[in-house]
Amino acid sequence: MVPEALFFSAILFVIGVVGVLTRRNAIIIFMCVELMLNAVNLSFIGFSRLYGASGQVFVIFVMSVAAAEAAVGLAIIIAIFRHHETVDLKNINLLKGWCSNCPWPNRVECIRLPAPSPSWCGCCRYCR
Amino acid sequence: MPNGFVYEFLFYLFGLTAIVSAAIFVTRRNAVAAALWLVNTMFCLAALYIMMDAQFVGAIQVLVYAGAIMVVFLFVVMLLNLGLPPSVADIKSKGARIIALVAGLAMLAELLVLARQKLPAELPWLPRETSVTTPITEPLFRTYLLPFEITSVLLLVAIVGAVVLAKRRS
Amino acid sequence: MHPLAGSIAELVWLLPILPLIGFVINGAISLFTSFHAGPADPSAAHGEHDVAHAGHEAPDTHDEHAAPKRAPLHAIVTIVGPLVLLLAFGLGVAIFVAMPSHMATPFVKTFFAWMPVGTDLPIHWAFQVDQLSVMMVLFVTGVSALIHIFSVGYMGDDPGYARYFAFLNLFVAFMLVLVLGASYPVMFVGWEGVGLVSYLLIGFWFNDKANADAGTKAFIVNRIGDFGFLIAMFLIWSNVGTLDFSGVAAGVGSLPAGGPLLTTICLFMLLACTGKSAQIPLYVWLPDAMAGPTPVSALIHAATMVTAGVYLVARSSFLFSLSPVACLTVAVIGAVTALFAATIGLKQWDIKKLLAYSTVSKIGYMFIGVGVGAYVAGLFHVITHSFFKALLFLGAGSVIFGMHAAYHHTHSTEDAQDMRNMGGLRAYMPLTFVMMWIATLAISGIPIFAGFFSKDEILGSVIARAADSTLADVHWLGIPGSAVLYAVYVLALAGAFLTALYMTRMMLYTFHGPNRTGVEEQAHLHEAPPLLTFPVVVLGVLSVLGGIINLPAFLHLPAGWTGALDQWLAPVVGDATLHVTHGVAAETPHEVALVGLAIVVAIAGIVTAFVKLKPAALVPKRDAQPATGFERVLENKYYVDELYDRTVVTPVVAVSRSFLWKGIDAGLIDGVLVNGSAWFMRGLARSGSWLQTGQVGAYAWAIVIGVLAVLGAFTLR
Amino acid sequence: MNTYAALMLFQHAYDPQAPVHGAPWLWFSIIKILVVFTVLMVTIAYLTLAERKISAWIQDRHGPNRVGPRGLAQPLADGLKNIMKEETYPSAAYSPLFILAPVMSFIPALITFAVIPFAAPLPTPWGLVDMSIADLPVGFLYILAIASLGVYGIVLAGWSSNNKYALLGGLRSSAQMVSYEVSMGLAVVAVLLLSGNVSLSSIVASQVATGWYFFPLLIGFFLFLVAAFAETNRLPFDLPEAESELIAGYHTEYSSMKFSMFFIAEYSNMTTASARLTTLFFGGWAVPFWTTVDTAPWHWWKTVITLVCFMIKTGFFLFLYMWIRWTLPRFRYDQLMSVGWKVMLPIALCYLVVMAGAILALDAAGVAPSARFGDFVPTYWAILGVLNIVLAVLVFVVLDRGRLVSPASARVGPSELAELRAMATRGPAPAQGD
Repeated sequence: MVPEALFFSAILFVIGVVGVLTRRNAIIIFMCVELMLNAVNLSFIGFSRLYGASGQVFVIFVMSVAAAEAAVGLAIIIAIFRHHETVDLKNINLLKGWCSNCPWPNRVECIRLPAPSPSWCGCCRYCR
Repeated sequence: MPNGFVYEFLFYLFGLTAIVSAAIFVTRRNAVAAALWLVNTMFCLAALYIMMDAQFVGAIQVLVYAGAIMVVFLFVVMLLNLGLPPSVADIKSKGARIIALVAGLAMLAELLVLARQKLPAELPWLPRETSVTTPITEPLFRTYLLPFEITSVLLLVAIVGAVVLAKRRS
Repeated sequence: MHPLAGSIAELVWLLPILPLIGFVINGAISLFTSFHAGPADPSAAHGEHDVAHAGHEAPDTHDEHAAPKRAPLHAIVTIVGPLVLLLAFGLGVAIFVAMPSHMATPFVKTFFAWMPVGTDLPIHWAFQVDQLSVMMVLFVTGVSALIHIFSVGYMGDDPGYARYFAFLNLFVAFMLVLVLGASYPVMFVGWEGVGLVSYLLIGFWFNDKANADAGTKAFIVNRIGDFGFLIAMFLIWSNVGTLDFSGVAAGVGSLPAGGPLLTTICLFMLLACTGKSAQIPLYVWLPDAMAGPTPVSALIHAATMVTAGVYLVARSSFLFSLSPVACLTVAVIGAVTALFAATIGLKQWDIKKLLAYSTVSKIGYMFIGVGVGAYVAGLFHVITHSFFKALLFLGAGSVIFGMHAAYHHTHSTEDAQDMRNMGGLRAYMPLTFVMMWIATLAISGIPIFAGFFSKDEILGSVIARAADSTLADVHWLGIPGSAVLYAVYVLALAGAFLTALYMTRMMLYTFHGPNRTGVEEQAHLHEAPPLLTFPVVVLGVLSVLGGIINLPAFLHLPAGWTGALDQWLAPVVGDATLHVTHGVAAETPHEVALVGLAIVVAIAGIVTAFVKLKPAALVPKRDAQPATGFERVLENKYYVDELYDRTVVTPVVAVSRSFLWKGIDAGLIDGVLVNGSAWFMRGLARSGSWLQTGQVGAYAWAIVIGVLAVLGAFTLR
Repeated sequence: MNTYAALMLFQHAYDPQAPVHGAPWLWFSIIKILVVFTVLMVTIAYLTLAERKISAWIQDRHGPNRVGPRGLAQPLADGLKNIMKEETYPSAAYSPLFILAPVMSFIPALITFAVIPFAAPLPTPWGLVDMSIADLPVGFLYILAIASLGVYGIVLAGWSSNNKYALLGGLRSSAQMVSYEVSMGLAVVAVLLLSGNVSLSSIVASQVATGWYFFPLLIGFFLFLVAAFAETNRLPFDLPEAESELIAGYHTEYSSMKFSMFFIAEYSNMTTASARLTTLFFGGWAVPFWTTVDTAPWHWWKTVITLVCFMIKTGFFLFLYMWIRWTLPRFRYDQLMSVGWKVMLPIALCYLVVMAGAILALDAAGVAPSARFGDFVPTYWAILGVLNIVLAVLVFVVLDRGRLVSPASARVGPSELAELRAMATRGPAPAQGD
């Protein structure tokens, strides 16, 4: 039954990947990641049928990591939601350093500007 | 070793149910419904684990994933009140979906090619008399003791991190 | 089963640990009270007049205007500092007592694997207890204990009192590691450690740039010598395969005796010795080291650390005795240094500098001794020298102490160390006067006193080796070895004459004649307190009686009285000594005549000084005329420092400044490598930032594409 | 080979003490499922009556006494009424989950019973039939896992009703159950330490051999009891349906049979929790002081006696549930959470460490190493019991003094009180920050 398990695992993993690629809701993407982890767990269990119980131990580790990840990740999502009132990842791009509709998409120039202008988005800390 | 028609039938049943549930989960617009389909997938996976002689892992799969992690997901969804109404069209455009599907299929093809290797013979099933937790104690508490202990630290860090992140600053 | 196994010698690890504990305690006190116990600020502590004393010590004593300010926790430091030394000395004595009268093999106590380098070089942290190391331990801890006691009185009012004792204790700890180490690397730890502490103590009053520079100079010059030590160690390891003393002694026989390899090893070791023991060409740091407190000069630069070179040669006697050429080099360097430093000593006015050159000269004698293969004679001189030179320095310290106190009272800016400002101190410091004369007679080689026996044994050995030894059989730079040895003898004899001369000169100018200190100051000149005079008296007694440990055979004393040190050290250096002298005990021809000659020379030196020098004609420093002619050359120490400055320091500084700094550092490293790489990376990052959209989806796509590529690569494999 | 298998079957057929195999096993399972389900349903129906009767008794009144003799047919009437009433579907509700929610709260409560051994094995001509529906090798973990699923029904009911009271009830319930699940799981790990196995039948067998775990694991039992009350949303922890605050909490929008199913779920949860308490701490079906009944060889009368014994024990805990419901007031929500996280969880963790240490120490000291699995050793049991009593005294008397359990005693600080009073006079204070 191990080849079948690996087959299921591959399909589930790919479904998780496609989910991550096609969704924008942070929580759903999170769930897709959990699905991918589960797919990998299935592989581990399949391999533990072939190579011994260590595979099950890895599954236990994956589960604890997933639990930790869920705790922290959901806390992050709550914090983001409080700030942005949304969990749509389209609107969450602070990693870029400035917001997408900022009229001054360059931090240096942003600092140099003399006074705040009403047209600024106010979402990056230099524009605010 | 439980083999034969019933066993295989159930194995395929659970596997296919898991896949179908996962597919439905990915396509649901409603976050709560999606989460429930994912729970279903996890149940089926727990059944698969038990059918592959990993009963302990099957039990904690239900306990941890379905009973704890997904409940927390649901909790957050409700806390943020995201499910109703489906205001955010959080599925990307058709073009993006098609490209993602193509990439997914490519990955699936690659994975299946890789999975077609010669596998060694399966190990014999455990005799019913032994406790199901016995076989994983040896690797868990001897071979991988250090990772196990580090996991506890990780969980502690996660707890503290979650509290700090989610705490409302006054 | 070694006879010492299970005895008190098992506690040998405690010997360096005891002073180390003292270091930790005193160092902690120093650290935690650092606000008060910083380096003495001469201008703050002594008003304007100490500015002129730059380079000289300035213990803050007898300030009549304010109660003397004691450093915090003064009492603890006072107790801990000397106490650990006394304990260590006691332990050393106990080990000495426990040792059997004749112990053929050393007792090596291994504590732990220190630097195991694969299986090729298992370096253990091990101590070796044998006759040589026990002897060194005894005199190091004994003399150090006395100097610690002296320091309690001398440095009592210094703000850095705790720091001072911390360093002093640390020094003794390292010195004990040096003498106890059972292998070259362990010894090297002590070797480097004493160098470090020397640097710290010379620059003890580091607020003054001259003091700090003197410390740096000592450190750098020592490092040059250490380089030789390292090379020698590498050569030994690559050729013998071990670095333990016993292992090297056993393995060195397989090397060609007298061959270039052994000579090279020995010469590199000699380089190390010249650095640590202040011999030509690396002696220049020692006179400058007088910038440190006087007890430091006594402890480090007269009694202990500078003898490390002699100890190294004696410890490596199994190497040196196989290489006659290297031995001759050692002897020649020692002889030349002895005479050279003695001539400089003739014209020094600074009492401590004079003693410093005297030290250089005397260590030259020791080098002659160990160079000609008379290891016991060299070590004997080490011990007696440590007695009388420590006595001289401590006596000089008492004098300076008194002078300084006197000048301090009158707020004078005169130099408290210049002999032209002294004179006639006999009346004010009778005890110091007597003790200093004892030391002078001892160093000059007048019979009965300790220096006489040790010096004559060295001189006699030179003649004995010149007559018949492996050294006499080889050629040194084309000159027959025996000729070289006779020349060494002549040089040493000349040095002995000069020694008597300049030491008597010092005594005359310091204690005899009229007093030149000044009328007002004479009222404040008086004997040093008992805490200072007690170690001086002890050392005086030892200077008189020190010779008893190795009386020469020609005195025909009853058995057991003569040659005690010879018999004691025979298991350690006996083989090497015999190897040099063709396997038979050395016989000095015309021994009594030679001894007589030496006595005559010494007395001649003293008499010459009394006849030629007129203390009454001397004027104080402020009125003195600049010297002329050869005197000026001597007063300026043959311009060796200037020579080194021109040939070594200036070019190195110039190259560093123009090429290394401006070219390599500022131009290449800063300009091209550091800033250039920053520019490069900034450009790269700018181009890369286009990829960073901030959209998680984009990153997920990047990951997926990467996974696809990796899996694809696996698929195609 | 086939002959051999046939012979084996044959032998089994005539050895009533050997486990039953093959097709008879399947039939027995089906029979057991049907019987247990039916009995459970009837029990639950009459538990509603019992609840009302007991409450009447406690409050000194009569309770239902019109339908049937002494009101015994009241459950039938209630059921009929619920079936006949109109089903309401709120227009704003998310109907798929609205319908699914009662089912999802009902099923976990029932299927937990599958692993609980409710009587001694029954010997039959086909072999020995386990008196549990499925004696899973991971029975204990199964209980924990299924118990953790009970929250879904409530949460989904609350959310899908699209009613803010219902949603609050659902949120409260999910937080509450997640919180107390941890303490519950930790509290019973001590049971595993003593029994050395996770299958429930072996836990019962160990208790038969060595004595009930109630005494040596007193604090663990108490923690489990409290957590069980919280898990079943019963008073004093019935926050999700707190009538005075949330109207009826998560089932505000439900009517007729769907509402009834939540009630059935609650009572079956109670039953299951009582059965779990019985099994884990009170020896399951074991009859006290009558070893003959509790051990092989089995006989049908032993099965009957142990079944009765099991029912009595479970009934006691059910009575305890009702007793406490009419005795203790409801906790405030923040008190509930702080008791769960600040009191229960630390105590459970420390208790686990202490017990594991004590067992290790006893093993090391050589106090009857076999006591855990084989024999009844009074010394061993007494030591552990006394340790528990000492710990209980420590926790409740020495450590507490108004600190440890104080989160439950509703103390409000002066500043908080002033704020509340200000709110009462002026309306809600302006939102601060954020």
